[in-house]
Amino acid sequence: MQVKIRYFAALRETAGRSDDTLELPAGATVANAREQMAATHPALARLLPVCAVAVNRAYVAADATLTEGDELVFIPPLGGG
Amino acid sequence: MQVKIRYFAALRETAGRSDDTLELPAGATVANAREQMAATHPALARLLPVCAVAVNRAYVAADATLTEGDELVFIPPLGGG
Amino acid sequence: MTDSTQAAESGQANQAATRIIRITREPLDDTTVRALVRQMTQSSDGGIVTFEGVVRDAARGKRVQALEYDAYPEMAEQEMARIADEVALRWGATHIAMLHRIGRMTVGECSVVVVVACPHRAEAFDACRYAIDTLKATVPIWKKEIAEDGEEWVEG
Amino acid sequence: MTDSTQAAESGQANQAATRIIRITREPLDDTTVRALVRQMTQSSDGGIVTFEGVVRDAARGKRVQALEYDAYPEMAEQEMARIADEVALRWGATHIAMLHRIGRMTVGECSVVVVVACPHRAEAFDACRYAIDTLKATVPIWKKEIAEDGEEWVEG
Repeated sequence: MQVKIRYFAALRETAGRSDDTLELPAGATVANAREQMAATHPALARLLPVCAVAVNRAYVAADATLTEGDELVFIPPLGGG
Repeated sequence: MQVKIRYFAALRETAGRSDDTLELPAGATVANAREQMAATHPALARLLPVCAVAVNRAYVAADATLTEGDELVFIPPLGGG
Repeated sequence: MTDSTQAAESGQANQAATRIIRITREPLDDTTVRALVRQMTQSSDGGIVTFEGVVRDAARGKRVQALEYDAYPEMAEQEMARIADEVALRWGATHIAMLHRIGRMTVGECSVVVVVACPHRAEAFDACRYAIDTLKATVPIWKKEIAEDGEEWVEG
Repeated sequence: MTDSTQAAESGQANQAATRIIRITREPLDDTTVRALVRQMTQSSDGGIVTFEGVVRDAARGKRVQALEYDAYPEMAEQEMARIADEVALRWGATHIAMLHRIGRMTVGECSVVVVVACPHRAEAFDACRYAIDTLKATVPIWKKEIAEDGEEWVEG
């Protein structure tokens, strides 16, 4: 299945792009996606562990299961205000 | 001795004036002044008991002693804001 | 009227004390409030809290048409300055404006404005709230409610 | 962009909910802030609290030249709307504006503004403070500090 990735802030600058598509096996979790991204983009490996995660614009835990077409966003430490 | 009275808010409207001069014996206190004013202006008698008192722009207690030329103001319940 | 923009002698260029304390008959309109915010905000300030008190249409179950405020102006400004001193001491909040309008105001008009600018927001919130709470408790200002069925000097 | 001015169906004419939630690239300038205050304030409101977050010249011991804010805009507006819902539930504060600017801002420019108008000031203070505190903790917005010696995405 495919999920859509969007990058923001430090992740966007490090990845050098704003979005991406991730090919994952059916039933993959957020944690699986994180591992695969770290392997594919070694530059992101340092940042991903401190990120929260949102799927379809809602915060989720690492064991959340992904579904075809989901929008997956890793959320670096916040700095709003 | 003479002290200067200034009236504000409900006291001003009830007294029908903004200021006054009070003739008091030497050594008179704020409480003495209050009694004399209530006797002289019966319309004020109802208002004076709920008032705080300022002498020369500082809050004082009822037993504070007055001095020639003091500015005495009875302060009705506050409504600022 | 007690306005001052004093350079504090701490050597911190951006920490100059800025204080405006005023009882006024002029409207506290948009232009006035924005000018106060501008005047209070120095380059070291990251959080600005503004409180505006506005005449509202209901109080104590009455329909209010207007309020009329009176003050003992010299003492009121002196008490407001005392509050500003306390706020500076407790929260280091030295950029503060406190203005209270007197006279007659209709619904929607601003009667009081407090602006506090601080490096961080927590101090700005605490200082602004303390300033307006204490103003209401200690500053000699009075309010007459003008409703359809009469007028009355009211507390609070 | 989530703007709504809905008449609440409570029968209380002046209690209509007024909410503006926005991630924007436009400056949060004086005109914008005053317009928000005007839009939030209905005739039942007696206390308006405005928080403005401003780029300041120092952070973590650095001289800051500018900040650059990024956001996940759709989720940020959704989270801000959630905060507005909480504030309405806890304090009955239904007249609330929360705007966060993104892009590059220099010292003195406003990055975030929260306006809350309530019948009484206590609720307006509590609701405004909760809104900005929670925004900082939960809304996906990020900040890059641009100082003389480099740039860095920073927390908080």
